[in-house]
Amino acid sequence: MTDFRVEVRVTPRRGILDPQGSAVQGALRSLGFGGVEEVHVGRLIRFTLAADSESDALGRVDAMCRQLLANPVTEDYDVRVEAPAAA
Amino acid sequence: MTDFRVEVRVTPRRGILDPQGSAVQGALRSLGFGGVEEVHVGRLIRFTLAADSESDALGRVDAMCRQLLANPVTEDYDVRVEAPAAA
Amino acid sequence: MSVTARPGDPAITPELVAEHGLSPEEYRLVLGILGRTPTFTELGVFSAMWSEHCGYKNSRPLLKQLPTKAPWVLQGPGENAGVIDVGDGLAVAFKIESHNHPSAVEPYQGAATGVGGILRDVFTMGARPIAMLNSLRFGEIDGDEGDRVRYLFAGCVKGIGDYGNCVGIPTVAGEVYFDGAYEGNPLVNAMCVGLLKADELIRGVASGVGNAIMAVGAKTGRDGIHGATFASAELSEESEARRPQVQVGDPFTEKLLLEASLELIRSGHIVGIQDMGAAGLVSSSTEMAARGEGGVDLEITRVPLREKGMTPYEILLSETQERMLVVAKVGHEEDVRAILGRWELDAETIGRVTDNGRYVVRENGVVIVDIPGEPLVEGCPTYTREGVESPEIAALRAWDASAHQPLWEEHDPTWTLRRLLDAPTIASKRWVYEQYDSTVRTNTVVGPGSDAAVLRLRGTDRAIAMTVDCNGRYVYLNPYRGGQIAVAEAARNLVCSGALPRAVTDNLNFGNPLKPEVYWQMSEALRGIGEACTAFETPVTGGNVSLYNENPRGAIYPTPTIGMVGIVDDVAHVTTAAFKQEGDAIVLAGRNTGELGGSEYLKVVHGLVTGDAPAVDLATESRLQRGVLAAIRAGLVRSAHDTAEGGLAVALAESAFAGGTEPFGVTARLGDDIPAPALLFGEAQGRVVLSCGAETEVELLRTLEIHGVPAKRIGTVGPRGGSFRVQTRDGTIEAPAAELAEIYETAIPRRMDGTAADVETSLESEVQHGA
Amino acid sequence: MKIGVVTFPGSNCDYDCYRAVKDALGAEAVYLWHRDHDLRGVDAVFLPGGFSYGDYLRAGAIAALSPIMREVKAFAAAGGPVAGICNGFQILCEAGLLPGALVRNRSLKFRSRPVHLLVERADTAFTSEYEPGQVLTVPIAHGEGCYFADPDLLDQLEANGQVVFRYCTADGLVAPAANPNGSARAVAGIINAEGNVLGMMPHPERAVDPLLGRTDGLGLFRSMAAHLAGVQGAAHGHTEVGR
Ligand SMILES: Nc1ncnc2c1ncn2[C@@H]1O[C@H](COP(=O)(O)OP(=O)(O)O)[C@@H](O)[C@H]1O
Ligand SMILES: [Mg+2]
Repeated sequence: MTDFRVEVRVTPRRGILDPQGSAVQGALRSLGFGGVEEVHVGRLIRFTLAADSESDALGRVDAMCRQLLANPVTEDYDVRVEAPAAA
Repeated sequence: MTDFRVEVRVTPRRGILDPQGSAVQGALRSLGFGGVEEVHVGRLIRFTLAADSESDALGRVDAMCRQLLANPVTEDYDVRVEAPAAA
Repeated sequence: MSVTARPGDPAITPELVAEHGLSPEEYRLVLGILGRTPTFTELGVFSAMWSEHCGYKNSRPLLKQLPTKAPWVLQGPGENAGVIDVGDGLAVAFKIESHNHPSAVEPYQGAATGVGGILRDVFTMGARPIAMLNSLRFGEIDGDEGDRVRYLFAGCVKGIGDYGNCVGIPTVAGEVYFDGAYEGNPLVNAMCVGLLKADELIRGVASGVGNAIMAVGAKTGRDGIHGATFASAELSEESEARRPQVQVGDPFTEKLLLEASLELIRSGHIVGIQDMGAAGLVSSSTEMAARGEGGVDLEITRVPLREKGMTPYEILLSETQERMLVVAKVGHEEDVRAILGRWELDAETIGRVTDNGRYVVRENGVVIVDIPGEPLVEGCPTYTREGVESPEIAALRAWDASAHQPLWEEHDPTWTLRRLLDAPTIASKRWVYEQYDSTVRTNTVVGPGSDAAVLRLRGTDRAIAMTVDCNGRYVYLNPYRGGQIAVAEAARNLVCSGALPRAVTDNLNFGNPLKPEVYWQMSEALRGIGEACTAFETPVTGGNVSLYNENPRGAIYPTPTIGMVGIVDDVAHVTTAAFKQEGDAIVLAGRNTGELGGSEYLKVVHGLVTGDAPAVDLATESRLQRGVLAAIRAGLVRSAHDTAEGGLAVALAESAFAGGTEPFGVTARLGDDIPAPALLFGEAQGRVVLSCGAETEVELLRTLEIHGVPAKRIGTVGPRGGSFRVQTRDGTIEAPAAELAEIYETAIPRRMDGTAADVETSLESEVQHGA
Repeated sequence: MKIGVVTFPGSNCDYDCYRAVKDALGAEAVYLWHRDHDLRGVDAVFLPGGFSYGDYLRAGAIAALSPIMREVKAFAAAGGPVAGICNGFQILCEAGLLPGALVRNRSLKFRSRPVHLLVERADTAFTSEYEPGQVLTVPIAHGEGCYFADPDLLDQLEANGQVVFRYCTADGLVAPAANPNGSARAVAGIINAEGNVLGMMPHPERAVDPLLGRTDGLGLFRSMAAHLAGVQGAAHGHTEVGR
């Protein structure tokens, strides 16, 4: 068993209205930051996971995303799994 | 000018109570996912930024974080900037 | 005008017509109206306008049974919302709307956007929304599908809360039932009440040739395309696959729209305003045109878009939220833009009002839709079907309460009461309504937790009361009685709060009307509702029909939710359900019976949904309501609470618990010669639990008697923290009130807090809503 | 006496604050618009509750950057009284006018209910009409009202007497069960070191009318009025002496 570092990134599905993204874009513009486009706000979930292998970890995290961490109706997610530097 | 892809990751500052992280950990456990520790829930902000160079982009995004995207009292942030594949 | 088919549009085939929900006969009507084959875009337009949702195909003839007129009704059915006069030059606009199907697919957004839609219906009448209510139905929390139920429940509640809280409209009342009949098909009905000056009423009309039709608010995306037809078809595996249609709500933009709209309406720069609701631009623009008896001519490329490459078909049918259509007077477009700009909103002129009565849409000047407006809006065929009662349900009514065998545990009715107080349908809904801001705008005299909510009318001595009610199980067992009871209960709730019931908005949630048993339920329920509304002088000023509420396991209970509004003549008459003082007399108005049919008791304790719905007699019920209201107005009553689910014992408990942190004790004795289960937990109609000071008891009883209401003192309010004791001939309930209150208060949080569904909901809302 | 109530896009308690000032206090109230560049000569400023900019990103973060806030900062720096309620408190923290931050409620749920507040300081411009140790009942309605500051800052706030209100039980006990959102040290309201900027999560403007069942919020408005009258009286007296 190794403790993998996991990072799940969840973002609003492409094409779906993202009012938070638009609000942030507007605020950045009013602060004078130009050239900012396509702002989307999502969430980041980090944790450690004890797993046998990277593929074991990936499989379980994917299940977690489908069941809890992301909403398949409105969100996309991607997962990064990293083995500890010196295991 | 190049359109850089920017990703800002905002996480609860270390040592700060993260009730959402604990709730997620509890929920994962109740769904039968064991071996999960140190769960933290943060925010992910993605956008494109027209900038002269990567260091120009990094500098401006850092200013955005300080002025708006993260709250230094409660949050840490890190920034990734990526040049478009074929610019 | 010649109409050009767009390159790339699919050919019109019988299959395509069928996919658009039009029957061959309906399609023949379309051909007759146009005198030619429709273009693909036109087919989409007809399909939306002739869907159940917009066209009321199967319900319109039945709705004729409802009374709609009274001297105080300023606006009856047919507008965005009904409006009644409440005196002092003030009027109240109110309406209820369902978002059942969207909520089944995505509870948080589905419920939130339901709130958004009904808010827009009210403020586009020129009314400032002052209160929201909601009526919710889910499957069993404790059942096999518990995880999904919790997810739907948590998501809907959070969606309703986040949206209303953000816009800043208090959510003041509602109801929640849990029953297996709603598994997979939850009901989410939201009601909005608004206040306006009677002379500022505005309607959704497009009139005045040359006036500008402007699209206001959010940019159009591919959200919820064909939502109107989606809402008119049964849920299936296939509709799961159509998930991307989900609409996302933006309450912040809604708040801006609300303020801007009210300013626009008062500015005199516009002649009409309408929400782009179900079927979006199509239905809003055609309905406005039909009401104005003119035509419209739209240029589709002027509609501001959020996504690239949208076709006219998609633009017309998109259900992106937080958009409105405004008709500006010629030459006032810039003024309209200025007002909107102040609220950070954009407006684009997308067409003009014409006088040719036609619905015309162009793409870069080329006509792609040209339909005579009147038949498009009014010509949807309606169907009167043959209803047949389901023999299985008819058989349930034959169940005989007198042969009912209580369980062994029931020898101690305290055991039974504990079970009932722990049943999520009966238990406290605090978990729900504490997620709703119920006090913003500082008008809430009585918020959630009593029989009806009461809001003051600033600047007057009066107030309005409001409630939503429907026990679907009664309607299932006996739709005619069940329909009557829904109205009677709503009226009773208002009366208990000190209000005179005035008008109704109804949300008819039923199964598939093509099934004869379902059609029969609709027609019988409406007959009952119509008679009751006539008896209580509460005409129906509008409502909403939601059909095809079925899942693979069958239809929901027929659930015609009744939203009712009443007037409190003097705020001094406002009364709540909570006992007020130790030593007060407890009086029961109305008569106990041996009925048990359709009760929560049978379901919770015996797992039975059977028997006939409780009997109602509208004349008796009217007398009761008049008597109770007279007593309240005479200042004789300290608390009033109607008995409903769980019967008299639960009603007494609720009055004891409602008064704050520490519940009151109760000592009551029921001498009736009725078996304990029916006496304590039966749901006989027409009963109200009152409390009064010992010195006014005699006068209270006399007042009730003068009104022909049977009434007697049944007990005394005990000390705070005392014992809850209700004695009958065959068994006594006895337990510390605090212990019972604890069961009642924790039943829902115990089943919800910290569950995966609860946590998942908190995560999702974070991304889409800030917080 | 003229009191300004700021309207940000998404504010929704501006009206309630305005009415409280006008009806309950009988003072002049004016709305100030978020894009304005002056405060129209007001003597005190309210930042009201609501969801400014939808509370997108973080509650109050975007509003803190709006033009009017520059004026509010200058006004506060000159000693003008500023009170932020609910979203207004969040904005004050985001704008750096008050220390600390307001984060999501520990329960992760929006919470709307009356709460009890212990008056810790009854000698400020906002609380002089209360008694020290008095227990108030005032509604809350927020999703992000958990006050956070690191322990050193909290110690400093306490040492300076900057904690004005704490959540408590009906008998005035500061207990975890009475803390509705998980705020550090049960903080419900704080004041800046200079004593002229107050932030609080509960809504005193919703508790000023007996018809709605509560009047404990009145003291806050009356305290401000007394303070302003004192300031103006003092200023007036001074000119008289000078004459
Ligand atoms: N979904 C909800 N939203 C707001 N308030 C609710 C909701 N459900 C129940 N309530 C409130 O809880 C109280 C009890 O509801 P209910 O048992 O249906 O009362 P009644 O039987 O008198 O109609 C009422 O004040 C009601 O308004
Ligand atoms: Mg009810």
